[in-house]
Order: sequence, then structure tokens, then C-alpha cells
Amino acid sequence: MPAKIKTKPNLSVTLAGIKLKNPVLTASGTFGYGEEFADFVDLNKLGGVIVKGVSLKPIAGNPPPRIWETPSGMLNAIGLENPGVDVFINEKLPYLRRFDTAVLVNVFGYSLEEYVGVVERLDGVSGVSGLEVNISCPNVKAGGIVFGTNVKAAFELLSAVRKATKLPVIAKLSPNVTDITEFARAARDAGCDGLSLINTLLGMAIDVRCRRPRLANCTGGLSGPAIRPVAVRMVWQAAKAVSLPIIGMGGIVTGEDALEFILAGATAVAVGTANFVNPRATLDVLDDLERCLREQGVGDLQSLIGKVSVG
Amino acid sequence: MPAKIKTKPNLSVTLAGIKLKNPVLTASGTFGYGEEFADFVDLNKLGGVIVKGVSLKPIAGNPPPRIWETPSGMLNAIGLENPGVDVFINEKLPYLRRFDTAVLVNVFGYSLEEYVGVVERLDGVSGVSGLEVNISCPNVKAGGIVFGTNVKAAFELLSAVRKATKLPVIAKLSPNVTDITEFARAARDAGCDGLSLINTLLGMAIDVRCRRPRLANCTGGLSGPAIRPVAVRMVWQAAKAVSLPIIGMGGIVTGEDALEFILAGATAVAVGTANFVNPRATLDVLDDLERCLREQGVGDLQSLIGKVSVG
Amino acid sequence: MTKLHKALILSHKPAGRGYYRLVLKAPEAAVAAVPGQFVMLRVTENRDPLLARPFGISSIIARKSIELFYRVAGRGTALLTRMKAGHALSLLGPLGKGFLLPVKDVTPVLIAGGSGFPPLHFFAMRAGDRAHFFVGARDKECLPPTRVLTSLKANTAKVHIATEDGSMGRQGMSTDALKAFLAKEERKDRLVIYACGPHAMLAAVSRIAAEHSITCYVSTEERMACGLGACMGCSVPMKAGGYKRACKEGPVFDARDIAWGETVMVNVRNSEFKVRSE
Amino acid sequence: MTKLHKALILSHKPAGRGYYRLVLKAPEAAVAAVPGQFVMLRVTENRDPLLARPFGISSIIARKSIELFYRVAGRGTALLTRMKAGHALSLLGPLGKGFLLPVKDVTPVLIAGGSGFPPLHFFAMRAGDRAHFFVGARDKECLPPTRVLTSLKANTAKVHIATEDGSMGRQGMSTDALKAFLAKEERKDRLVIYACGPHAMLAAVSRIAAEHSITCYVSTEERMACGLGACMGCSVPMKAGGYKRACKEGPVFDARDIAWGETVMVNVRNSEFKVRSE
Ligand SMILES: Cc1cc2nc3c(=O)[nH]c(=O)nc-3n(C[C@H](O)[C@H](O)[C@H](O)COP(=O)(O)OP(=O)(O)OC[C@H]3O[C@@H](n4cnc5c(N)ncnc54)[C@H](O)[C@@H]3O)c2cc1C
Ligand SMILES: Cc1cc2nc3c(=O)[nH]c(=O)nc-3n(C[C@H](O)[C@H](O)[C@H](O)COP(=O)(O)OP(=O)(O)OC[C@H]3O[C@@H](n4cnc5c(N)ncnc54)[C@H](O)[C@@H]3O)c2cc1C
Ligand SMILES: Cc1cc2nc3c(=O)[nH]c(=O)nc-3n(C[C@H](O)[C@H](O)[C@H](O)COP(=O)(O)O)c2cc1C
Ligand SMILES: Cc1cc2nc3c(=O)[nH]c(=O)nc-3n(C[C@H](O)[C@H](O)[C@H](O)COP(=O)(O)O)c2cc1C
Ligand code: FES
Ligand code: FES
Repeated sequence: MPAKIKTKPNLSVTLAGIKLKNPVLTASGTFGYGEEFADFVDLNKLGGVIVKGVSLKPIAGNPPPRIWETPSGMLNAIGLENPGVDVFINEKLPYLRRFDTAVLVNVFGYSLEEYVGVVERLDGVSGVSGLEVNISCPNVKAGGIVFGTNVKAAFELLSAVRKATKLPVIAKLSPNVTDITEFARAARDAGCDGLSLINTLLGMAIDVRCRRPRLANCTGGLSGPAIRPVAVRMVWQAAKAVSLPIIGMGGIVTGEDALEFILAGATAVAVGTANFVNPRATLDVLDDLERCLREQGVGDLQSLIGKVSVG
Repeated sequence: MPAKIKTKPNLSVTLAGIKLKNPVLTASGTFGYGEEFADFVDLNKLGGVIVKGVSLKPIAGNPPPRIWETPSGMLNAIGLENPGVDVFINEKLPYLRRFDTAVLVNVFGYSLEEYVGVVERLDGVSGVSGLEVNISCPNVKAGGIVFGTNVKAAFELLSAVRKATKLPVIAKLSPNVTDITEFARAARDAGCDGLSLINTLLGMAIDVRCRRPRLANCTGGLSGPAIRPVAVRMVWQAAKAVSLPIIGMGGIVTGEDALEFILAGATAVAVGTANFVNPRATLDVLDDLERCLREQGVGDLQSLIGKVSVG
Repeated sequence: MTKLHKALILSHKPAGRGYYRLVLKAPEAAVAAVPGQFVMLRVTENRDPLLARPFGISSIIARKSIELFYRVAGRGTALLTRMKAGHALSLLGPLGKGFLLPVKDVTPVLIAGGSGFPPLHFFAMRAGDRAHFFVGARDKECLPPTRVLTSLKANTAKVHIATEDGSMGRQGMSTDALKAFLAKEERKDRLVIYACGPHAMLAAVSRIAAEHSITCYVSTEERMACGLGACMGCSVPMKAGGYKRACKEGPVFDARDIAWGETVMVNVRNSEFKVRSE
Repeated sequence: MTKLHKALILSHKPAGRGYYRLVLKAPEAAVAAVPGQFVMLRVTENRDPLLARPFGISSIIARKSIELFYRVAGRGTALLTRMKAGHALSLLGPLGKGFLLPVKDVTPVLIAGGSGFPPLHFFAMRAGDRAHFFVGARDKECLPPTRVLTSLKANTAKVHIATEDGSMGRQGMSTDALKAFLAKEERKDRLVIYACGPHAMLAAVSRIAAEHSITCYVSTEERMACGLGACMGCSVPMKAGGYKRACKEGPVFDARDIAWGETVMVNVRNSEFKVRSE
């Protein structure tokens, strides 16, 4: 085993031009707007916060039941409930501004125009470090086809978003595709500054007694440790395909889980479902990650990005 | 809760013209050629056995390590090791013939010709009830593109296979696609008699100490309870898209798991990874399934196929 | 104020009628807790079952530990029964908004169904002296454990028991008993109803309360992932439109604010999958 | 012959030097087992960790129970340590082909490294009287537990202990001790070597055996999902080409049949992730 080192390893990374004091972020929709975790996590300690998805207008979300537990994971169909970008800016952002941490705003819409609208609204707003664009939404104007599962639609959407803001744009890819690298390249060609993956896998569970789906929405997004192997694989494929920095996520619970993503090619990682199980998960991952580096005698996390040796 | 019934519910189903005494099958590659489980399972009790994938020529498989455990699942990269179709017919099939159960032979190849070759070899061989065609293989003659992830390639392959045999042909679909219904329709249009899904999800795990993939093959197939929500969703989508009978699989451990697939639209189910954890898993699922039907006062399993009520 | 605790199991025994009584040492939580609040318990440190399970607080013992009563409803609670005294569980709480306790000269009317009695028992311990406690079940064996009924009798003005088969107390539903009680009661303006139990019962109680224009608070049971207001998974439809989070704005709501119709389905599910998993 | 048992834990205690001693009641398995065979133990009934864990049989007690020694190497073994006597575990076995025990007037040379001693201890109990047992480790604290060494001394002709730091027995590697022993030994034709331990050690031992043209059997450690020959996950590369299954044709192989080079990487992995998970 390599010699341990005493000195604190350097965990800071730069992602899409955003300086992060460490690579541990919060996955969108699993950490609210930060305030919910005030009792557990000092946000100053995190590399950054990716907030719950924000849309141009408020969205009430889906009827319950919205969640269901699955083996080592969970299904959710929240329906992107959120108070809308204006309430976000006026009531949620001020709290986040108080902390010395990067704030990435996850944005979405149900048409290209809605995406552009929310992005323009956030442009130049102080306290916003960058945008994470959730492209796993149906385009209601194009028969509900999901932007993130059609390369052309994804490219057009991301190009429009890119033009609409000066902020760093990170494309959050959907894993429900045949070839993730097509979408990674589309995001690069659209001028995006980084990638975020993976979003949830489309899943379904059925209550065998009343013979109905467990979720009122029928299908939902699968997250948690169960999907980690798929997520690591896609991050690895995307990292080989494009040189954009990547935020890796999907089932991260420990520092070693995070390190898997970094070795696969992620510059930063996001902790999602684990926050529900353990509200201190982000900090635990961070401590754990630092311990791993010390144990391995690694002085700078950067030196590990994409360093998995294949074959 | 509905009244329990005393009489034994009818579990028999007909799939692609094959009569099954019950809907519980063994998933290919997880039950060897039946003999391995002789100490635990009376094959006469099973609806059928889907044997490990068979190719035209023997295949040695991938170098170790070939497996890795993941949360509620496992990764495998066995490399389709098998003794070839002739050894299968001469040394493995005779054992299976001794039992009163359906025998589905899972076949694959690395070119259209290899598929056709093994299929022709099996045509008319006594003791073979039908073929399950694993299309999740790279076509070495076409730059290694996986048949099962390209609709056109899948259609051509399945059409050729269909023409090469009088046996029922069941197409085993890959879940690593954007839209499973495209492939369900391609299989139908190619004249297949049934569908089998899902095969494993492509995944990867990394040993963070030696910075190498956990599998010598780098990536592998994710199976087990972790993937069940994805599998149920795809079976549900495929069943809505085409009228072909479906063998549903992916993480089935209990009778209720099996019932989820049946309600989603599967006519039969296959138990895979669970056989490794509990060699009696198939029989446990069967007993459990019968108990569920009694509890719900259901006299005939057929009446539940695809009966999930949405919305 | 931290809410995450490693809580030592002080006592964990079957309490009768299918319930287990679990006493956890968690001084900070014990001091902070008010009736109607709940805790989230992790039943394993592994990845499956993944999520913590919510349980209402039944009482605080010696200002340092929390008493829970639970019934095996599925995988998580089944696993929980195996945890022995001396073992420590990760406990999150107290969570949610509790009941606001009645002002002087209000007569609290508490009504519990199914496994909904714990928060109301806690209520009775804190402000039960003038309270009337209604509890009902299909039969005797589905009522709360004897030790709970005994404690309720000691801590309230009167316990009204109803069973549908008449095997204990008056025959019929607890809501019938409530109706009868309200019929005889003159000073309805002094009553406030507090209910906890299956959705169908809560809906019925809130109708009755409305008929007599009595203020009514209900404690709802929704599936929860985080218990912290972060996952948006526990939403309850509001009459005013939109949803509120049972774990944050609830679990206690003013009955008039809830859009009862729309959640019936939820309840069917919940009850169904509780049945299933038994 | 059924191989699936619900095995009651008769005793489960730390045995020193980081090992746990686990005694499981499984009469059928106990009667059937031969040295070199192993069992698969499930550490939970839940979905995670999913797979059973393989452990070599260290001895049979009173023809009815199986003795195992294990070290915490990761999540599964960590979980296993929590299982208390009185609890029952699902046990699959005996599995694999064991050592074929030496014919009369053969002197068995047993050599164990790491946590590879249990099957060889079982061997010694059955056919150890003339055996020389070599065991080595980095230091004293990495050797097998004292009770195992004591039992080995009582059941073999001689136990040769070697530690790299000299903290116990002769200084150096067990393979050095083996070489020294072979150098002095005239009747090499009477020797048969049986080895179990880390891959690197097995490779070294098989080289030494080859140099002295002594028959050598090694027991390999591969990841296993089923233990039954069904998953093809445990394959060992053969010199003749292709692979054999450690759980079915193995875990014991004739050293000459294994393609040593190709598996080195496997071993790096195994040892690495053992380190990791400690
Ligand atoms: C605020 C609140 C307080 C509660 N207080 C108590 C109590 O004091 N005593 C008691 O016995 N039960 C109580 N419950 C119900 C209890 O949480 C469930 O019985 C328990 O979660 C079932 O878990 P399981 O793994 O055994 O069942 P499973 O069916 O395996 O659980 C699967 C999933 O559904 C959820 N779930 C299942 N049933 C319910 C339910 N009725 N309500 C909410 N989520 C559910 C589980 O949390 C889990 O996420 C309370 C629920 C809530 C929301
Ligand atoms: C035939 C055989 C006999 C064995 N006998 C013993 C014994 O008597 N005493 C003992 O302490 N250990 C023994 N081992 C090793 C033991 O199986 C592993 O230490 C154990 O599986 C580790 O599981 P874990 O969950 O703690 O580690 P994790 O790293 O969490 O396990 C992850 C996965 O890798 C597998 N794995 C991890 N380490 C090993 C290993 N060294 N060999 C094979 N698979 C591994 C696990 O089974 C699991 O599938 C034996 C292994 C084999 C193959
Ligand atoms: C309850 C819930 C809500 C989510 N909401 C969003 C969202 O609003 N926008 C988004 O891009 N991703 C959302 N996600 C996806 C997560 O950000 C993350 O990509 C996914 O859950 C995988 O990470 P995990 O396995 O660590 O949870 C949500 C996930 C969950 C579980
Ligand atoms: C070790 C292993 C080997 C497999 N081999 C094959 C195979 O040869 N052909 C095939 O079509 N599917 C194969 N599969 C896929 C399974 O048949 C099944 O589709 C998949 O594992 C999902 O089911 P499960 O989650 O119940 O295991 C294999 C799966 C595993 C785990
Ligand atoms: S349980 Fe997560 S918001 Fe209420
Ligand atoms: S462990 Fe499955 S074949 Fe050996």
C-alpha cells in the first residue's frame, strides 16, 4: 500500500471556469435550495450547491404518490415542482448568497422558449456561478419528445441556451439513450462548458395487489446506489468522447464511490439520493474522499481525473 | 382483501406456441444447462429452462475477473463462454430431454452468418422447444456495432434467423437503447414469435486503489434486483407497442416481483441472478406466485397478463 | 440544533396486538419533541432497504428517550424487529410541525385509527386531562396495545373504544362513537378535534367536524424519502391548489385546507401496500 | 443430495489476529465435507450485499458442525461479524473438489499464506500425522490465530513458522523456509505439496515445486457468484488453454495445469480490494 501523507491533499478543481474548493456538489432536486440542510451541513464546506430545477413559471408537480423505494434505489415522479425563477431569485437565492460556495442553478422548461426564458432571467444575477440545463424534459411543442433523447433537439436546445447567457452552461444528460457519446458531442458542439451525468433511469414499479403503478405518474426516475454502475460507465464513455469537464453522479454514498467517478473522468461529483438517507452525506463523502487520497499518497485530486487504466 | 380460494390456480400459459405448465423460466446464463441445479430444483416443476447462450463454435470467454458485486446487483463479463452448439446438442441436451419442461435455447453469434449457422444446426433437433435470440452482440463484420442497439441491424438479423428455422423465435432485446418499442416492432416485423427482455444494462465499476476496472473486460452487464424497475418499465412499454408474447426478466427474486412483470404485460418470467443467491429461487418464485394468486382469489394467471391499470 | 442522532436502543419488545414498543435514547430529540412530530429511523447501514422509515413519537421518557410503537408493515419494519437493545440506530428528528396544543378551556377530542395512535398518545400525555380519546378498530386485536389504552385512560378524561365486531367497547366505528358524543355535547364551540389514522378515517372525521363547524386537525401519513422537505415526495394536495409537504408543513394540517378527494387514491395505495407487505 | 442448509450459529467469536471463528450446525454438510472444499454463506436476507461469500472449511466438529475462520475484508464479512449465536445463516455446501488426500507413505507438505490456512488445517486434521506445515506472514500479528497454530502443532509432524520481520518463527518468507526444507530433504519423490493462499504465493510455490519436480496442488481464490458452476464467474486460466471453474473443477488444481502468468492481474485486484476494504 502506498505511503500515507500528512499534508492535506489539494481538493480544489476548476469546472467550466468555476473554481470549486472541492469536487463535492449536491445533485439537483435532492438538496432543496440548501436551507433544508442548514441543521446538518455547513454549505461553506461544499464545493458547490446545485439547486432543485427552476422553471420560468411555478410548477405544482405531480399528484401523489410521488416516490417508491426499490432495491438499493428509489423511483421518483415529483414532476419538477418548483416556485418558478422569480421566487427562486427573490426568496431562495439570498440565503445561498450568504455562503462561500459555488451555486449552480438547474434549469428546465417544456419548450425551447421556456428554457431560454429562465436562462435569460438568471443571466447576470449575482450569486449564480453557472447553469445546469436539465434536458430530460418533453418538448410539448414537438409532440412531447424528450429533448435529451433526440440528438438534434438536444443540440438546438443547448445552442439556444448557450446564446442566451454569459454564464457557464453545463448540459445535464439523460442516461435513457443508446449512445451517451452522441449527446456529449452535441453538447460540446452547442458550445456548452461542461456535462453533468447521469440523470435518473426511467423505471416503473407496480403494486401487485391493487394492480396499479406505485407512482401516480406511472413511470418515474430511478436513482440511488442501484444505478451507480450505469452512471460510472456513461461518465467514462463521455469523458473519452469529449474534453468537456464532467460532473459525475448516480448513487454516490461514499468517498470511494466519488473516486470511481473521478477516475472514470469526472472533474466533480454530485451527491443525490444519499442526502435523503443521511443528511450529512455530502460532508461524509468529502471527508472520506480526503482520507482515500491520504491513504493513497495523492497530493492533488486533479491528478486522478480520468486516470482509470484500462486493459 | 379479496377472498382466498382453495382450488389450485391455473398457472399454465402458452408462449409463442409453446405450452408452459407455469410461467417461471430460468434466465439464460444463470442456470447453466440445468444440470448444475439438479441438487436443488426438480426441472419437471419449472415452466421451462432457457439455457446458457450457445454459439456455432466453442467460445472460451473473457479473462478473469469476470464478475463484481454492486448494490443489489452484479456486473458480469463472462464473454459468452460456451462449448459450442455441437457439444451442446450431444452432451447437454440429452440431460434436459429427460425432463417434462420446455427447453429454450439461447443463441448468439458475432455475425449474421454465425447466428444463422447455429439456428440451422438446432432446427429440428428433438427436445428443443424454441429459440431465444440474444441480439446484444457486436457484429464484428460491421465494425462491432451491436445488433441489438441498431434497429435496422436487429431487423435484418432477426429476419434471417426467422427464415432459418421452423422453431418459435423469441427475440431477446437489449435494454441499452433509447426506445425499446422500436426494437419490439422490428422483432415483430421480422416475424419473431415473442420477445424476451431485459438483457443486462451496460455498467462499469472501478477499483479505486489500483485504478483499474473491476472487470478485466472493463465494462460488464448489470443484473439483479437493482435493475428491476427499468425492466418492468420496458416490458410495460413493449407490451403496449406490440401484441407479441413477452418473457419478462430483470431482478426477479419473489413471486410478487414476477407478478409485477406479468401485470406489466409479460406472459412468462425468467429468474436470473437470483439463482446464484438462492439455487431454489425458481421454485420459491413459483410457490410464492401461486400464493399471491390464491390470496387475491385469482383462478387463472392468464387473467392478470398486462392488467396493470394506469391512471 | 442538530437533528441527526445515533440512538441507543434501550428497550425493544413486542407490546401485544402485533405492535412493537421501541425506546430509543436521544436526549436532544426528546427535549425538543412536541406531540405530532415524528422521527425517521434507518433500519440498516447497507444499501437495501435504502430509505429511513417514519414513525410518530408516542411519548418522551425521563426527558431523555423516545418511545415508539410500530407494526410490521413490510421489509423495513420486519428488519427493525431484529434490532436488539444495546444496538444503536441512526435517528433523524424530531421532524415536522406538531399539533398546536389547545388553549385553556378547550376540550380536546382525540380520535385515532390504525397505527395512528402514537402521536395522539403523546398529545394526551401533554394535554390530555380534559380530553376525550376515541379509538376504533375492526376488532379487539386491532386496537392499540393494552399498555397504551391503560396509559390513555390514566391521562385523559375518557377513552371511548369502538370495535366493528363489538369485541371490545361499543360496537361500530370510532366515527359513529364520535358522532354520538357530538350529538350530546352542548358546548361544541369549546371542542377541537385532533385525528390521526388511515386516510379514509381522516376524511370522514374532517367531514363530521365540518358539519358541526368544529376546528379539526389531522395528521397525515405519506411516503417519505427525506423527512426534511427536500425530496418533495410526501406532498399532500391542498384545497387552495398545489401541494404541501407532510414532513415539513405537516404532518399535522387543518382539515379544511386539504383537498380530500384527490388523495383517496394515495390512501388506497398505502393501505393496500400495507396489507400486501404483511 | 441437498447442499442448501439453514445453519444455526453455534459459536461466533473473535479468534485473535483479526480473525473470527464461526461454528455452524450443518450435519449433512459436515458429514459430506472433505478438506479443500468450501461453503457459500449469505450475510443478509436483504438485497444488499446481494451475493453469498465463499469460505474454506477449517474443520468438522463432532460430525455435525462446520468450523470457519474469516477476516473482515469488506462489507460482507463486516456484516457477518454482527451475526450472533442462535441466528441461522443460509449455507450452501460443501462445494468444489477438495484435495485428494495423500496415499500411504507420502509426506504431505502443506503451505499456507494469508487467510488460506483453513482448508489446510482441515487437511492436517484428516491426514496430518506425517505432514510438514509451513505458514508465513509479514509479522506475528498476520499469522493464523494461536488456537489454529496450536491445533496444527498437535496434528502435524512439524509446523514451520516464518515471519518477514522475524517477530515469530524464522525470519523470511514461508517459501524460503520451504526451499531450505526441500534442500535438506532426500526422499523428494515422497513429497506432495499442498498450498493455499494469495495468488503470488501460489505461483511461487508452484515454481519451487516444479524445480524439484514435486507434485503440487494449489487451492485458488476467485470471486464467486454462485459456487455451483453456473455463473462462469470464477474461471481460472489453464495452460492447455481456456478456463476452468474454481468452484466446480477447483478450487484445488494441479499447479502444472494453471496458466500462472495470466492470472497475476486477478491477484493484484483481489489483494488490492482486500486491502481497500479493510
Ligand atoms: C409521519 C408518519 C408517522 C408514522 N408513524 C407510525 C407509527 O407510529 N407506527 C407505525 O407502525 N407506523 C407509522 N407510520 C407508518 C410507517 O412509516 C410505515 O408502516 C413504514 O414506513 C412501513 O415500512 P416497511 O418497510 O415495513 O413497509 P414497505 O411497504 O416495505 O415500505 C416501502 C416504502 O413505503 C413506505 N411506506 C409503507 N407504508 C407506509 C405508510 N403507511 N405511511 C408512509 N409510508 C409508508 C416506507 O417508508 C418505504 O419507503 C408512520 C408514517 C408516517 C408518514
Ligand atoms: C474458495 C474460497 C475460500 C475462501 N476461504 C476463506 C476463508 O476461509 N477465510 C477468509 O477469511 N476468507 C476466505 N476467502 C475469501 C473470502 O471469500 C473473502 O474475503 C470475502 O468474500 C470478502 O467479502 P467482503 O464482502 O468482506 O469483501 P468485499 O470486497 O466487499 O466483496 C466484494 C465481492 O468480492 C468478493 N471477494 C472479495 N475478496 C475476495 C477474495 N479474496 N476471494 C474471493 N472473492 C472475494 C466477495 O465475495 C464479493 O463478491 C475465500 C475465498 C474463496 C474463493
Ligand atoms: C427526488 C429527486 C428529485 C430530482 N430532481 C431533479 C431536478 O429537479 N433536476 C435534475 O436535473 N435532476 C433531478 N434529479 C436527479 C438527480 O439530480 C440525480 O441526477 C440522480 O438522482 C442521480 O443521482 P443519485 O443516484 O445520487 O440520486 C432528482 C432526483 C431525485 C431522486
Ligand atoms: C452471469 C450471467 C450470464 C448471462 N449470460 C447470458 C447469456 O449467455 N445470454 C443471454 O441472452 N443473457 C445472459 N444473461 C442475462 C440474463 O439472462 C438476464 O437477461 C439478466 O441477467 C437480467 O435478469 P436478472 O436480473 O434476473 O439476472 C446473463 C446474466 C448473468 C448475470
Ligand atoms: S419526505 Fe422529503 S420532502 Fe417530505
Ligand atoms: S462461482 Fe459461479 S461458476 Fe463458479
